[in-house]
Amino acid sequence: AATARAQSNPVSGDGDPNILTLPEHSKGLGQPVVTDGYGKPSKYEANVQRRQSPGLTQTAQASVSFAPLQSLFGIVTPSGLHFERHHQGWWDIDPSKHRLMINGSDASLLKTPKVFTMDELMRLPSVSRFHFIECGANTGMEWGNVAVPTVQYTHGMISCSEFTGVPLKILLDMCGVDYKRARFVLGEGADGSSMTRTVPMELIESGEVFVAYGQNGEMLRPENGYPLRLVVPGVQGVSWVKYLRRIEVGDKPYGTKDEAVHYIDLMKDGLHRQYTSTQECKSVVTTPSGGQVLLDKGFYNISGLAWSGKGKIKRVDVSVDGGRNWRTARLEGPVMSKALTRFNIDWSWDGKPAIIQSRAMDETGYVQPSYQQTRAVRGTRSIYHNNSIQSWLVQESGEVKNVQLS
Amino acid sequence: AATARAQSNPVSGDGDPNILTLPEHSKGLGQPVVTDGYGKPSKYEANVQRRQSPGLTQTAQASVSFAPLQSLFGIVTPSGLHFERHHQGWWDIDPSKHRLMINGSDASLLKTPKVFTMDELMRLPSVSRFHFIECGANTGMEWGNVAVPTVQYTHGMISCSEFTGVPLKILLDMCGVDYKRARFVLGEGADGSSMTRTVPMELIESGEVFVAYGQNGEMLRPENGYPLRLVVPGVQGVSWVKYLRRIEVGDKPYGTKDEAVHYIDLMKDGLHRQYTSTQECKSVVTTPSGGQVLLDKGFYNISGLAWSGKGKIKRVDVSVDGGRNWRTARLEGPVMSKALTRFNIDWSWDGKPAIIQSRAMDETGYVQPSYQQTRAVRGTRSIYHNNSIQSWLVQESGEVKNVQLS
Amino acid sequence: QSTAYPGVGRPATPKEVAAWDIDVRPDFKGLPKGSGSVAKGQDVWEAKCASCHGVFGEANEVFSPLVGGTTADDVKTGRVAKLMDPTFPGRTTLMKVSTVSTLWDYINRAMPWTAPKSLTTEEVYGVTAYLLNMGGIVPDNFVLSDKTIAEAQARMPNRNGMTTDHAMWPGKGIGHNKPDVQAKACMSDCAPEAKVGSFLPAFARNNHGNLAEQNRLVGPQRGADTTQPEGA
Amino acid sequence: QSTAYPGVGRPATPKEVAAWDIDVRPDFKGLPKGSGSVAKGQDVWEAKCASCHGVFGEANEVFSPLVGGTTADDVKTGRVAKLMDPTFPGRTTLMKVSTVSTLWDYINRAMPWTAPKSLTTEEVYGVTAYLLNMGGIVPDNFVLSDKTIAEAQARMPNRNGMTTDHAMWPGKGIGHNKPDVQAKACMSDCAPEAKVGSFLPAFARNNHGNLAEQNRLVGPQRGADTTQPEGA
Ligand code: HEC
Ligand code: HEC
Ligand SMILES: [Ca+2]
Ligand SMILES: [Ca+2]
Ligand SMILES: [Ca+2]
Ligand SMILES: [Ca+2]
Ligand SMILES: [Ca+2]
Ligand SMILES: [Ca+2]
Ligand SMILES: [Co+2]
Ligand SMILES: [Co+2]
Repeated sequence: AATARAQSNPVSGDGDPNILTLPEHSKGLGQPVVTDGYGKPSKYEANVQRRQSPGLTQTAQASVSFAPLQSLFGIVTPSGLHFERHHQGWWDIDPSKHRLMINGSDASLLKTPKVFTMDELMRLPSVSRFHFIECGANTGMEWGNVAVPTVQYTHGMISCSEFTGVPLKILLDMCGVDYKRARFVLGEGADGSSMTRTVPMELIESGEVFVAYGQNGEMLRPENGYPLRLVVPGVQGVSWVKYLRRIEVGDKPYGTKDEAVHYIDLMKDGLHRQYTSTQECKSVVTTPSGGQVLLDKGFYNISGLAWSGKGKIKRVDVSVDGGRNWRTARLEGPVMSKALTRFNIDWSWDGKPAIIQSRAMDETGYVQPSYQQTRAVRGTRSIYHNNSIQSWLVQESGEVKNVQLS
Repeated sequence: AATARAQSNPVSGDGDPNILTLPEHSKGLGQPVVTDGYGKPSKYEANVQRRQSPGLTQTAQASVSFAPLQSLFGIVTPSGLHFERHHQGWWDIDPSKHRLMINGSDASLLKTPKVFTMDELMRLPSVSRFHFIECGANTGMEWGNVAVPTVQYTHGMISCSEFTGVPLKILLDMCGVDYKRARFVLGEGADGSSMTRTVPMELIESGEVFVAYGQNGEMLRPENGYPLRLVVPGVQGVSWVKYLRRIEVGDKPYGTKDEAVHYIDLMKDGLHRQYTSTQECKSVVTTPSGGQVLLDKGFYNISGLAWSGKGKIKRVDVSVDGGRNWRTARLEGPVMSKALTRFNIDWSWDGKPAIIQSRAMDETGYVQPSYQQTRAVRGTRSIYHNNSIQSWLVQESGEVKNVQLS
Repeated sequence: QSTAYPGVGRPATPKEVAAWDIDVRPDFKGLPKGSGSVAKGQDVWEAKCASCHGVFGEANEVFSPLVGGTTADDVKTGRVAKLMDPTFPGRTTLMKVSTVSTLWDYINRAMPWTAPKSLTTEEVYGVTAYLLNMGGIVPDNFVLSDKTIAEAQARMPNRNGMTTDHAMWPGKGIGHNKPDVQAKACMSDCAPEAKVGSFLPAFARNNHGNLAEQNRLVGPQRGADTTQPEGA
Repeated sequence: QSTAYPGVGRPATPKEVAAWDIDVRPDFKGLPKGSGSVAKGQDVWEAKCASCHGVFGEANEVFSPLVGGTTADDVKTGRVAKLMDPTFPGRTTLMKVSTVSTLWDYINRAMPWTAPKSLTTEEVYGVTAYLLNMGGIVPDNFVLSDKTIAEAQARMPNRNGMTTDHAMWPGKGIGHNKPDVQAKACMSDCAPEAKVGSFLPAFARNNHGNLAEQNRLVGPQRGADTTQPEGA
């Protein structure tokens, strides 16, 4: 049978041998403190790894690894499991030699171009904020049809961390930027691809954008841009430039490779939408989800993640009958702007086939659409910005499948 | 000189060679995705480790390691740096064999004693919440006088994580607990020490206490109780029983070894306070802090942590003149009940000696006291619950010292 | 302003700005003076690019093609006809990119893949010219330079293929603010009986590896053993 | 109630509860029947405990002493006089613990250190009796049992040494709710000029290892090189 083996919980005879016979760890001396000065997960958690989707990319340096959402709790993504997206490979850069330059597309756009060391940046007023980062191509493989089996591959190009850094506004102020004319900002990385992306000045003026060195309490991980990256809340990950070496202010957008060849969304009429940056409201059930096998009938906690690039999540509804009827889920606090929000809802599974979906709504009132709705407007070739409602089919065997409804 | 070497930021000649000569990582191909399926910090971060305080304990299995607060950002403690406190060593327990039993000190206190597997617990309604955990003995070495050099050792027995698990109330309800008579709860671990601690039923009834399997998005780390620990927000860490195997409800407190020999607070009159569980409001500046050397005069962001076992932090004030004058710091959101709160405040250092302090206030209106105030009431032999205001002396050399004022 | 943060930051020198300010915008701001012929570009291409992108930019077995899918007619209209054909599978670089500045900037900063920023300005001009030539956009005798680049850009096959008529730019000046897809939050009797329209075919069951090894060994679930047929 | 969560949890069997429910409360609820003499306890002690805790419970060079610091007078008053002497440095277990139940419970669950839960009930009774005997609490011919344990507990030297007169129990039934230390949040001209009263002596500078290696290599600070004298 496809049914997975649940932990035995027998009552035959006197009871469970795991109770009646004391385990070794109740009868011995364990390991000392600082066995690891920097600890690691249990050996029983070895299946919880980030992974590549076979065949998705042609090289492993211009590629992606997906976070194992099916195994995560709450909203914080462990930094070791943060999804990766590199364009020309990742580096472990010596922070003592890293510099951030700020300049203008022409000299008239600011008073003084400046250079900052990491030491200096870390002396400036800092903010610490929780935000999700989602690749614009997350769920992109699913635009046309079901292509991958698990939520790791359908939605795993998203992670959420507490980032710490300096509001970019402070740095631009120090350079004397002419905010009237300089309405666009270019972020540039120090890696081989020297990734460049245009960001609207409005997001800097609001105080939201910051240059981050901290992630989940420690420094950024090398795979995520150590020692400095741009944090652009609500905007697709490619704009969160890693290994950030330069910020330029300008009076026009830059039409960079990742704004003119990639991260452009092909519509039905053959036009590409350019400068699509916002990640619209979206959600997904992570437990249960594709590729899992439920152990038994009975009670389950349906759990998932919701987010919006436009602010806070207001509500998440869950359906277990493929979208015919919906119930509103509990949101775990804190519900933060442009951060993941964890939702949970009770479910008693009667053993019959069930189709589980979640539908998020954000504080602007925007409602996450169905595949029918997104495809009606955008077709199936966009690659980017697929925020359609995800369906998981729980079969009688307990095995859960990624499906799309017709 | 004692002055540390800052990153060079020269303007001599044409400019900084770190800019003029492109670094290797701007001119080559980096490493592929999934170099590590579970990533790790940069090699330049190797100094950021948890550590033992030399001579503090007689064995390394009944001991403590301290989190490096001087190097942490925001409020999330990276799980690899979470402080450790073991009583008979730590274990990596097979979760398929771990059980949780719920029983009564006598049979009349509940309808049915029950056993749960981990599979089953993880099917129940879950909550995810950020909470600090602080050892009751944190800052205990400093009751009498300055004893240790850095904030890692003065305050490093605290960490803050997003925990995920099942409210204990749900489990007690399933057993049919008689809440009228059962006013105390015993938590018991499965390690050699089988740690036992009494918790008041009020904290279970409020819904606050939960049995956690998740920490910062993944499972608990083995050092922190994998696969199950009790989360008792606001209460000293020893009550957050690790490797939780059993919950007993009773009508009296249990007077366990860690309630009758340790974690009792010796007062001036020779009496020990028993059942002191709450961690009162406290704060500490982590940057700058003892053992550090400031690089230069000029602007600094003073940053630190505040927390209260009784609710939310309302305000944090900072003094740079040893408590004569105070300014109110910025609190980073979200400010959550019984969680760490990060505060920041501007400071321009003129190069003269300065004594930096922080003073937190919680939503009950309680104000963190000075050493003079705590000692006047509690003397200097309590070991536990030292929440006095910490002082750091910034010397003209830039070197920062742990000091206490007379 | 900078007096607010004494001791932090310093002016950049002109040479420093020159060393790092390499971006080239669609209006050619940032483009250094210089030139390169198609012929010179072909030499660069064959020496430094063809190994990955193919002798004719058609890619080899590993990399996506840069060239192909565009027609002389596209060069006239500025719209790539194949993009309007939903059955056409691939999308080459030249089918998508609307600006020569983008190619110039990207080749200059990031190519060749294993030695980015190693090309001279002349090589970048030349190899960009050669790419455009392979795409039928400029003639064999074309010399791409800061003077002729606007002319080349005006012939890009997809130059009229971009739209900013959307609500996904989080600032002013581009697009608008009304989301294109509008859904409602119906709560009961919303949709007809659900029918599954797409799922992974049985032969793809194990394509992503054994899912039993990609799920935690404890919890409400196990991972399906995809080395076995379903239900086995 | 349990119908709310079908399929989750099951009743514990009596044998399962017996296997794990080992706690013993101050009112001796949970204490199994049985007994052990001081003499029998001495054998257990010397075989299984003395190596760590010393032949007389005085500890060896490594472990804290269990016995010592209490007097015959303390046994009468139930208050350990040495706890009232702030100059007395150490605090042994018997100076602090007010309940024999606590010792019984802890030895039963956690000792010997490397083989917890290996003692028989009789051994626990005996070795607890021997501990009390070394502390001058029970006589040489004492037999500790479920019958006599209350009597022994009534002789504990610190049995009157505990107070719950505090606000640090987060429930009802113990203590009160008014914090003992009351501070005010003065904002200006609060304290007299600060004077440093305590700091680490120079000889202790490197006691915690080189602090240069315990701080990040980048940021507003470095760690002090404590292998060198200050200012060197
Ligand atoms: C060793 C392999 C290799 C070599 C040599 C190489 N490239 Fe590339 N090229 C790549 C890869 C891989 C990408 C995709 C990078 C990414 O996805 O970010 C790429 C991308 C490009 C692109 C952008 C295509 C698109 O649609 O995104 C252009 C244009 C390009 N290369 C031109 C060149 C030129 C011109 C040269 C020689 C001067 C060159 N390449 C040499 C591997 C190579
Ligand atoms: C291998 C070393 C070792 C052996 C053998 C050993 N102990 Fe212990 N004992 C310890 C350590 C270490 C602790 C402290 C544990 C802690 O801090 O949680 C301790 C704690 C205790 C305590 C509590 C003391 C206090 O103040 O917390 C008692 C009582 C005790 N042991 C009794 C015994 C008895 C009785 C035996 C023999 C049956 C025994 N020990 C054998 C190492 C040992
Ligand atoms: Ca520029
Ligand atoms: Ca009991
Ligand atoms: Ca400086
Ligand atoms: Ca807009
Ligand atoms: Ca069951
Ligand atoms: Ca109370
Ligand atoms: Co991306
Ligand atoms: Co503790």
